[in-house]
Amino acid sequence: MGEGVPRVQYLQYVVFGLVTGTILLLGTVGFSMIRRVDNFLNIAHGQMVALGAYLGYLFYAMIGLPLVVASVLAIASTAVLGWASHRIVFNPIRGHGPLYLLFTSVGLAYVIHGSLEAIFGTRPKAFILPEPRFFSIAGEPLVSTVEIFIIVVAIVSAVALHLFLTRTRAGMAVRAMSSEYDLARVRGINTSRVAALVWILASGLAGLAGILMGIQGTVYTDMGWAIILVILSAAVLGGLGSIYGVMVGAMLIGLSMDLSVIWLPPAYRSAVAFMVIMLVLVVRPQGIFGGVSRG
Amino acid sequence: MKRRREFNLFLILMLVLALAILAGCGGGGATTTTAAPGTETTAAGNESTASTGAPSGGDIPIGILTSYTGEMGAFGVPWFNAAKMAADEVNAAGGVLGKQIKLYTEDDRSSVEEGIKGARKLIGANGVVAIHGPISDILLAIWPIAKENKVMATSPAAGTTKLDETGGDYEFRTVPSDSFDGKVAALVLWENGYKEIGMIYENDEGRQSISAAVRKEFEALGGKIVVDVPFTPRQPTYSAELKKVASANPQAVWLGSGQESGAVLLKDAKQRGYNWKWMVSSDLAVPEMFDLVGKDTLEGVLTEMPSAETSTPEFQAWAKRFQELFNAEPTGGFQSNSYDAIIVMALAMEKGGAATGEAINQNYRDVSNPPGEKVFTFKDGVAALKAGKDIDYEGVSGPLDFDAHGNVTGSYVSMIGKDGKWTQLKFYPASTWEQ
Amino acid sequence: MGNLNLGLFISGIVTIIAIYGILALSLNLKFGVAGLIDLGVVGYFAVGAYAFVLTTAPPPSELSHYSIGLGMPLWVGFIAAPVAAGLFSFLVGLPALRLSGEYLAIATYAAAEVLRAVFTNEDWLTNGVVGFNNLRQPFRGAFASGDVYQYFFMALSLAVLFILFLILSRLHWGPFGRALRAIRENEQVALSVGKNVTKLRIKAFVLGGAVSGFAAALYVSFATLIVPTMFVSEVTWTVWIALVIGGTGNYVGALVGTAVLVTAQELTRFFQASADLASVLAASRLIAMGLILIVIIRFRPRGILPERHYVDTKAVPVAESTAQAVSPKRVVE
Amino acid sequence: MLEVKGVTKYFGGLCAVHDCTLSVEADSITGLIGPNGAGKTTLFNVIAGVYPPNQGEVWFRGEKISDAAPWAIAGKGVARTFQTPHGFPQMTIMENLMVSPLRQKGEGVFRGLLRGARVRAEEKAHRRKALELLDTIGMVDRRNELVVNLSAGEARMVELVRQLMLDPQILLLDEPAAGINPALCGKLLDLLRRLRHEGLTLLVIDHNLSFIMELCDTIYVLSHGEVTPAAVSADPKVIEAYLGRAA
Repeated sequence: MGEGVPRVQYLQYVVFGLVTGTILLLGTVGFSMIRRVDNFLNIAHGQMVALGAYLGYLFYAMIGLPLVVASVLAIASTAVLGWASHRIVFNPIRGHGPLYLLFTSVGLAYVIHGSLEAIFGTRPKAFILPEPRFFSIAGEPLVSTVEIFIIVVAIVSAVALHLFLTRTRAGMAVRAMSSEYDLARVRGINTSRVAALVWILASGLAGLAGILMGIQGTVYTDMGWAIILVILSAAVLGGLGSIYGVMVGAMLIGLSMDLSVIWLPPAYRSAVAFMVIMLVLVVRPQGIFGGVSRG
Repeated sequence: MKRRREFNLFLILMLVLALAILAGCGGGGATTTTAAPGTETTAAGNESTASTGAPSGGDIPIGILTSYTGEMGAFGVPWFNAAKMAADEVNAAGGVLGKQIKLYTEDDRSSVEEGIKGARKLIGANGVVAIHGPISDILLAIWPIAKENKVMATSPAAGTTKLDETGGDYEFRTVPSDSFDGKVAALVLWENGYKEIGMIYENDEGRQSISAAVRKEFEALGGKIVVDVPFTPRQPTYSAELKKVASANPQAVWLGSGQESGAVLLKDAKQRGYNWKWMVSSDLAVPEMFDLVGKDTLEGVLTEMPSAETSTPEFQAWAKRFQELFNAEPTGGFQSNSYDAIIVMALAMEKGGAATGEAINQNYRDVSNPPGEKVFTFKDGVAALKAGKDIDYEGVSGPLDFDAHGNVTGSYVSMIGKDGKWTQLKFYPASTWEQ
Repeated sequence: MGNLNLGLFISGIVTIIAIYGILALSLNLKFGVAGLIDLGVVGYFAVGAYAFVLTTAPPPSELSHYSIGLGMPLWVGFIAAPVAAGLFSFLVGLPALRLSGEYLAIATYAAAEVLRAVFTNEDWLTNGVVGFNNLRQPFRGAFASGDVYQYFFMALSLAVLFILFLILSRLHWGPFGRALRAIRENEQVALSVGKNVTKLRIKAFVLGGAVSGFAAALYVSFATLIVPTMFVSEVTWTVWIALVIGGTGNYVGALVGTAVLVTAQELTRFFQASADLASVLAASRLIAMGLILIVIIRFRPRGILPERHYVDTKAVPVAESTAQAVSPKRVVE
Repeated sequence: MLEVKGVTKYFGGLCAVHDCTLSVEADSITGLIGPNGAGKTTLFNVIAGVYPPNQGEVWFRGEKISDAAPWAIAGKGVARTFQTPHGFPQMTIMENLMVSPLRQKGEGVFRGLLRGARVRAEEKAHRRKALELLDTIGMVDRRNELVVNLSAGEARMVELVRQLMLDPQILLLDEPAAGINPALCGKLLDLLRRLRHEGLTLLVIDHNLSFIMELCDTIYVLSHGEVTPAAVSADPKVIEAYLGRAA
């Protein structure tokens, strides 16, 4: 350790930011896809992250499956539950307008949160992984295997999502629907099937984000509320509906939160995300990369 | 006009509320005997003692107001269980003044507002003589209501320094004030040979007052605080905060936090390869921490907590009973403190000859402070009292000697993580803190 | 054997209903009437509460961290709370009200969260996480018995609620409320009839904020202490859920929703059965709250008491009424 | 009275209105016709201040209004109706009308609360006027119906009288006859003519040729974002020629 080279220290904060950002990215992309396709802010999306983390814990730590198998199962179950929430809870009230959908999602968030507490109890949980190794530069531990794992998984998922969206018919239908709902319908895209696909994808990604959060830290019942706030910030920064915009937004939020510690008291770390969005909303309401008009 | 209809609706609403209140007042003096079926306290069984019906004739209602959900949600059940164990033992020994203790419980959701509502419900609808269980902020909020209604308010864990000089009247706590906790932590660190430490702690009331005490005491001992980092609870990662600590290069690091954040932080540190000597606050001195972060991470980690000497036969006997009842480690997590609070209450009522909050308030010092015959269980205490002797209850969380403000000067143990368990390192009797 | 005192329990619930009712009134003005999606309810509430405490708390002692404590009479606090809450609303509203819909929602949410971080971390202002306790209560000295005082405080809260209800209702049916509803209904058309939409929105926003300041003053007096954890976003959601259940756009509905929600939550206390299940039941309260919200929106989206419409029943001058003979038949599209 | 000088408006890369110049004389009824998508409504929105023009200016009674906010332009006496007459859907017809008058004193928080004599007098006067206007379209008895429940034609009539509550000097009408049945259409024509005689200037958009020609003194043709440079007299043949050429 010792008094390291300052530049290396900065680099380390960048690594932290990348980890925070990539996990956030997975959570935010799905959030903004749902926002585009069903046109509302899905507050329950944060609970999908928590759900993924708890299911991962269930399969990995409680049942004892290998991590990869447990993760796949958890992601799949989260995806199915997300789809079910779309079918059972949100679809029937589509006509009520975005605000009622938003409040329904708040209701759903409470239901999921309460269910997690009832089933798993209020004690925090954690994934116990083999001891990680870390790589050092100039004597400073720069990045650990766990962190590399998280970043790689997140980037691979993001690239896979990109390929899916650009190279497959279903993916292109999703994109078409995200950008022009009515147009997509006119062009004969089966909007309800595409919407279902979006919910499955979004919830699955949220589940993955939850597992990664669990691997990195602990799994606790309030994590859904904590993460949705940061997801909102990242989504706004990237311009709510633009899929690639929010990816960049998530990375920027992650970096700004972790880099802020250099200058600000760490206690303000989470507030930094909100200061960023307030600034963005005041200066450029459509987000940095969004082409969406405000309102 | 519609406006008038709205107004009428408003009046009806107010009227309904008023009627509800009148009904409430009317019912105030009545003694109803509709206890919820199947929830009676039984001395032997493992059955629950919580109930929310009205008190039945011969029972002494005591309220357990604690956090089953929210930030402190992890503590509610253990505290309740420990209190229940105490109540069961009291009842098995013939009860207090021939009456059985009956526990009613409410969730305060770790929130001041819910705490107030829960306390009002316990006092108003259950007629409890004492409320036990809340953390500092909530204890402070319910204390005036309790005092007004001659109901004792106690806590197994409210360490707030705000009560150091003000509590004592219808308020006592079986945990020493945070200022002691900090003293112990500083002393343990110093005695283990660390001269330059870093501090990292959650930015909340409890940890802040402990950290202030650590700082003050450690510097008084001649040590140096090289870095001081408060952090926001419930973040997914604390890498950046740890980096701050690392750049100051401390010999050891004191961590004050709850389980969630503490686990994230310890794991993060491990992942980053920071092999500091850790000393963690007593919130983390629970067996569950080993499940959370793995036993390797906690190997050699120091902690301290208020406790009686754990090697005594009395403590061992209690620990065994606890283990049998709940299949859980009795140490840590303020379970012993919760147990003791109920025993002191029962003894105080026995001594006062009345099952009331007033009796508890007047006698809790008498039964737990010297002089008097040292007793370790309720049964022995009652026997001694009946024999006309003065008693001094020695609890499982310490000697339980209360000052004028309801504070205990606790005895402590320092512990170290070893092979997936917290093991006692050294016992610090209460006399350590005199002067 | 303790004495039952159901009045204590019930007066507590009613006081909480009154305090949250005021918040619901405030939100109904902002959202139900003016259509502004404000997810920062707890922010103005917190500002009002701290303003009340800082104006009335005694000057700081050596041990405390805060630097302001004006030690003024409580009535000053009751003025300072709404003024400060209104002022903060203005500061938030000025930039945020340029945004609409969900962007406004996110901006206000963010403002409240940043504010809580500030209240938690800036010891010099708020005494940080330690906060203040042992706060004075209004007119406490006039009552020998705390039991009687509970009823007085409840009555005081209800009185404040009632006065604010009258004020807001009167505004609602007058030109001010009409203009706000018009903006909510159609911003473009409201602009075309010369309404300065931004200015009216800011007025509603500030007035709503000030109203919640009264709730804040009562709240901290009721709790007799203040700590930043009292001002978490759950307060915002509770008020929103109460309003959606009760009926947006209807002030009575807002109060009914609050009463229903709080009472339902308190009634669940009596369903508790056993200790091992206590935490499960505590969690199921969250589930119940969520389900109520989902079900209400699904089957009764306008709430228990939907918005009412102004009905003009005054006599029409004779000259006009004769004209109905020539009124056209209803034209079918 | 109203001068549009070289107004150009782009949306993204699309030019909706190109270098449009026209003037509306006081006390006249001026028509603006053109096929769908010709930019008529965009031009209206530019005049009403909804969109600022990319180029050019709009002047009203010797005052430049193209940089003012829509509500301020309405306040100067320029009223407009909308192509889709939603109005304030969840408010009654009466309230739709009562909301309109400019600079209501009761819109202040304190005056609205106290409702002193002046506010009451103002309300009374507005109500009287609203009833009169409703009478002219024969809807006095239906004044407590919600606007959302009206048929398209009724809504259009309400839209018109709602804007008349503003006491405007010029009224821009966006397809006032669309969706109105022939019987009502005659009534509408009578009303518009009467309004002109009472001193109101009108600028009317419609693609219903016969309606425009029956009503207007002067007609402009707008096609593909460009307005014909000069006013054309209301000669059917000329119009047809123009439209034929444009189409």
